[in-house]
Amino acid sequence: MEATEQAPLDVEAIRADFPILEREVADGRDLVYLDNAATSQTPDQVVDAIADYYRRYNSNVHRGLHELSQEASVAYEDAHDKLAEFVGGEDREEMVFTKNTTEAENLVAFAWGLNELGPGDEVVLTQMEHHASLVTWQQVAEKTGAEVKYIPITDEGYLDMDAAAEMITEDTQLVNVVHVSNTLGTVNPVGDLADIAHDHDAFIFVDGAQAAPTRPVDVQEIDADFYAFSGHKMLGPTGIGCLYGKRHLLEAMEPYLYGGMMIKKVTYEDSTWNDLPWKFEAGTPVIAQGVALAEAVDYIEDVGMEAIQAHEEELTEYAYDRLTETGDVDVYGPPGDDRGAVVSFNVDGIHAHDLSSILNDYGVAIRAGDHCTQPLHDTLGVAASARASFYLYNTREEVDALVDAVDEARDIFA
Amino acid sequence: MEATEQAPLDVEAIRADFPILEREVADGRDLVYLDNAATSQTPDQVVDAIADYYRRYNSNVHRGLHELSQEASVAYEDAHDKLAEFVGGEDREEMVFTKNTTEAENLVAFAWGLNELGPGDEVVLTQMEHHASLVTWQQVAEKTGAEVKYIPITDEGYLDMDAAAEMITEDTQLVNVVHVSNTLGTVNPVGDLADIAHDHDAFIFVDGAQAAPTRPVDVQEIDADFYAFSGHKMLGPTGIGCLYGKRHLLEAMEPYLYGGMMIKKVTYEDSTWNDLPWKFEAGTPVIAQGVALAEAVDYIEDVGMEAIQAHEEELTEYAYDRLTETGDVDVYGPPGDDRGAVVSFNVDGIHAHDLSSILNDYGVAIRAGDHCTQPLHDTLGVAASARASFYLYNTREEVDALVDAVDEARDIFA
Amino acid sequence: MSMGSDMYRQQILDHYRNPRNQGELPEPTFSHEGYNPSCGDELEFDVELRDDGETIERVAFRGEGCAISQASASMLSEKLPGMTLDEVDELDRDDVLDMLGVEVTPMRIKCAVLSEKVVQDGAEIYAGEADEVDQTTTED
Amino acid sequence: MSMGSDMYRQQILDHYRNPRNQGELPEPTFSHEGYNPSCGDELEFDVELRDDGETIERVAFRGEGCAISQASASMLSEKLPGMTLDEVDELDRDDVLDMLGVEVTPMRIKCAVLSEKVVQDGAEIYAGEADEVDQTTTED
Ligand SMILES: Cc1ncc(COP(=O)(O)O)c(C=O)c1O
Ligand SMILES: Cc1ncc(COP(=O)(O)O)c(C=O)c1O
Repeated sequence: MEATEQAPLDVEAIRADFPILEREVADGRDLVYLDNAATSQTPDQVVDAIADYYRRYNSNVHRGLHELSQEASVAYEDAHDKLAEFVGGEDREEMVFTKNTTEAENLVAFAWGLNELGPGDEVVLTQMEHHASLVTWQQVAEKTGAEVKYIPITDEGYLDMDAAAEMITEDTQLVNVVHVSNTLGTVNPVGDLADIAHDHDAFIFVDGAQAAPTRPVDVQEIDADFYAFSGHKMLGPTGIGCLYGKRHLLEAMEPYLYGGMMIKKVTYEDSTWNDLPWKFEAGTPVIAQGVALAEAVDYIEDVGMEAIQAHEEELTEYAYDRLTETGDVDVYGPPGDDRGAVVSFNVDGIHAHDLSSILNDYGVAIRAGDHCTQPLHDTLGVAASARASFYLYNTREEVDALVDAVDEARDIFA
Repeated sequence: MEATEQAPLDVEAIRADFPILEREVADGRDLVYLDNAATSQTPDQVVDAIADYYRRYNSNVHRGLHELSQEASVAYEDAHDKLAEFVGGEDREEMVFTKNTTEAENLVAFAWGLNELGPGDEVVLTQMEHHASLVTWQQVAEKTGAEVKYIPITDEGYLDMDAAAEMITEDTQLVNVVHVSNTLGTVNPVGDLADIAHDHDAFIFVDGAQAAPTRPVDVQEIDADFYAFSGHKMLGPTGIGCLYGKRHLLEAMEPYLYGGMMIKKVTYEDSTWNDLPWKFEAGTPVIAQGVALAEAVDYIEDVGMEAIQAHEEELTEYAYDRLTETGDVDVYGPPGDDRGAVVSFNVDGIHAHDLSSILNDYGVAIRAGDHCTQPLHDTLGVAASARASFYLYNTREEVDALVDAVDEARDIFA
Repeated sequence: MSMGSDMYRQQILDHYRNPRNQGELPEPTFSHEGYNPSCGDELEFDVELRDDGETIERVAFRGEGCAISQASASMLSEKLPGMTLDEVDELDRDDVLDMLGVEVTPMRIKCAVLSEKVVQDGAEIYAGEADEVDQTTTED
Repeated sequence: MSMGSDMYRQQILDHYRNPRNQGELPEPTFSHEGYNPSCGDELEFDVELRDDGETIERVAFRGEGCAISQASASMLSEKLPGMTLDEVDELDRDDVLDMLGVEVTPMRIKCAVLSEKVVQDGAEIYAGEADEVDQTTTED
């Protein structure tokens, strides 16, 4: 192994924190979990943080004046600070906890989009947007009379930045771009897009669902107005997502959902709203999930985000190379040395779903389908693809297991 | 102890399942947790179900074709069936998982209210609604031009049913009523209100946040169109709520949030929606929380809901009697033998927040404030109240501890 | 849990590679299409009835998708001629799985039964027993 | 964690029961009100400056709420006369807690500091250094 500045991951030690990776599937095969872009596994430290919450200080927040409530409140508020800091935000006031990335998109679409957009306004997306943003802005446009445009992709799966520069105009109110494509693996130049958007007084919403778990993110460097990601894709629990928003934008926005916690004063006639971020968190919030996600951030920071990224890049390139050794595999998106840790592909003559069924028999868990990017698949000219995606606990041996299982499928369908 | 048809709870055995109840607070006092209406504690069985999920079959649902995904999907779908059945619904298609009761209210408000209400339409609430429904329908009314009316309460804290019969008219589109008041403890005649609403072709939304955890609920018997409750108030985790809706209503409704999972087909131009209940669950759902909540239902059913209710009624009446022994305590709401397991009160000359601070020193955790019913508190003529609320693991000794601590507060403020 | 590879027996692969009755009928009594969102499978069946208005004379189908869905359509197209609509209505999941002759993993059941559902829905709509729907879908 | 009952020392209770400087000033230089959502505490302060436009001559307050918030307002009202607005601006949480002379539990800090925040915000608005807001609030 070459000397690198970055100490490599101790993958064996990491795997010991993830008991699920010891599991057997398909009548006795070792699980090879390569579906990380769908959801990541959860280390014992995070599971223990959840159990500790319920066994020691579970309570509603902001509401009681007793000690349990105080402890839960402090932990929940601190989790906001930690997650804000994790992506370079200033503090808790810029960090709203949602249910998932999808809800973060909808929050901005409802609280800002429905109130501010109208005929003549444009929302610029990309052809590789996830349904979370694509369907949301499409429907908001339909309701408001605004128009949605899609920045096209090149043959190699990059964004066509010339087209972007032309499509983003004075009519553009928002640019919504996926930071790392969950299908193509493309790492988009979100900072450049932010500059173009801001030159035209448009906001930029960056969908960081695949980026935040896998590389250092700095919303201030990007100059992102909004940045969203999901806990369950970064070693955290299901049921929590994060919306970073610039403070002055969140302050100016109408609330999203209504109820307790998000209000200041309520009468039978009218209500006023609470301060950030609580204004956007109606009802009893995702307390245990917030505490657990903060623990996941600790785990990631202990391992080191740069090391995680380097490990993933190495695995991804290796997988890309091995999968394309034979001539019958189409891999979608940029070359293996310039992409996030997802590799979507099709093998000639084998439907992706048949492939994944067979892979499952060899213990290899991948995803097959459209990965919530149906229109992109239409653009690629396929109904579905198989997708392998990697995370910090995956190994080269697991890539080999994938390639071997693909071979078995070839034999069956030969 | 008298012979009852219903075997009494084995409270000691139950308490052994809740390690948090062994906790010490306030420098060495035993915790006396009487803030159950805010959030309930979580038994080991539920915590173990969460840990088991993450350690054994954590996966995204509906999306992979691998074994983990299959297991997670089945567990998550079965949880819908279980929760539907828990309140008398038919099956999963009538059961949508949300983040909490508040989101369930907002779901109907957004997907139905914003689309269907207009000037001339009326939404009838009660004076004792929680902010979850009160603020939500107030704001939807403001956006749509509809009007909100409040069924008044009697001096004893019951709904004024004569007024209700007059206020619900042909203009009424929806009646939203809290099943058990989280402040007054009033158990509302939701079946009668449903009849009145239906006589006028209005829908009825029942807020069951305090009822579903504490008594048998049958939405078909009530003839509720919508029924909502929260996992964290019924031994389940934070981050999950339940919306029961009649199938044909949910089918006819527009979607709520947009994104993956809730769609069927997506193009760059348009989208179609998935079947129930997934149409209303956008993005990666609350998988672990669904699994855990199903486990909480198992726990409740093992203990027996009728036994839980009987135990609570006994404790509530005892607490009511003991708190009113002296003449200086105002308890709000109906008599002690006709209410849910909440007792809100004020002690002459002691602000509720001062009271709760002092109680906390004696280990007694209650809530002080407006309990998310600010307008009701205005009606009661107080800014805040103290609230003790009971659940299956509470004991008469804990009620005594409450009363003793109130005495100490009296001494301090004497 | 059964092994997924067991699904890909020779018979299935044969029907997948060489689908029977693929194409269109010139004068179908009714046609109906269906979609399985979980695999993106699409199928459209044409059905021609005998003069009794009851018995299937011929069927043809067009489709795209995974081996399970397409082989199932091909095998079903061989089985349908001679059956009455009532008999079609009585077909259930087990009949389809028997017909396929392999153990279908739970994740793939929807692929297997799509063809049966399309023909049943088409027949019901034709008989006026069901509302017109553009497309049958298996739940995602 | 400190004991909450320790908060209710005689001095606090005395100020709560017999608030000093309660009422209104006939000609306040400025007035400002505040609200603490967590306890529902309300306070309104009137402040009269000396001719130098800098130094506080007199204050009066009206309010409703818990013992901590009301005692804190009463004690602060005794401390303010003679202070300049700059000195008021420099007051921080610790000064208030020192003034109260008890250990305030974290849950009740907002009650304790409401009076200080109201006067500071009022002074800043008066000096034109802050935007006009109707009401100061401690975060819920
Ligand atoms: C009657 C009632 N309705 C609604 C709610 C809101 O529940 P949640 O905060 O879980 O959304 C509560 C609890 O706070 C409640 O008691
Ligand atoms: C790029 C991208 N955006 C958005 C999402 C939606 O995330 P979630 O399902 O957690 O809302 C995903 C994952 O599914 C994703 O990969």
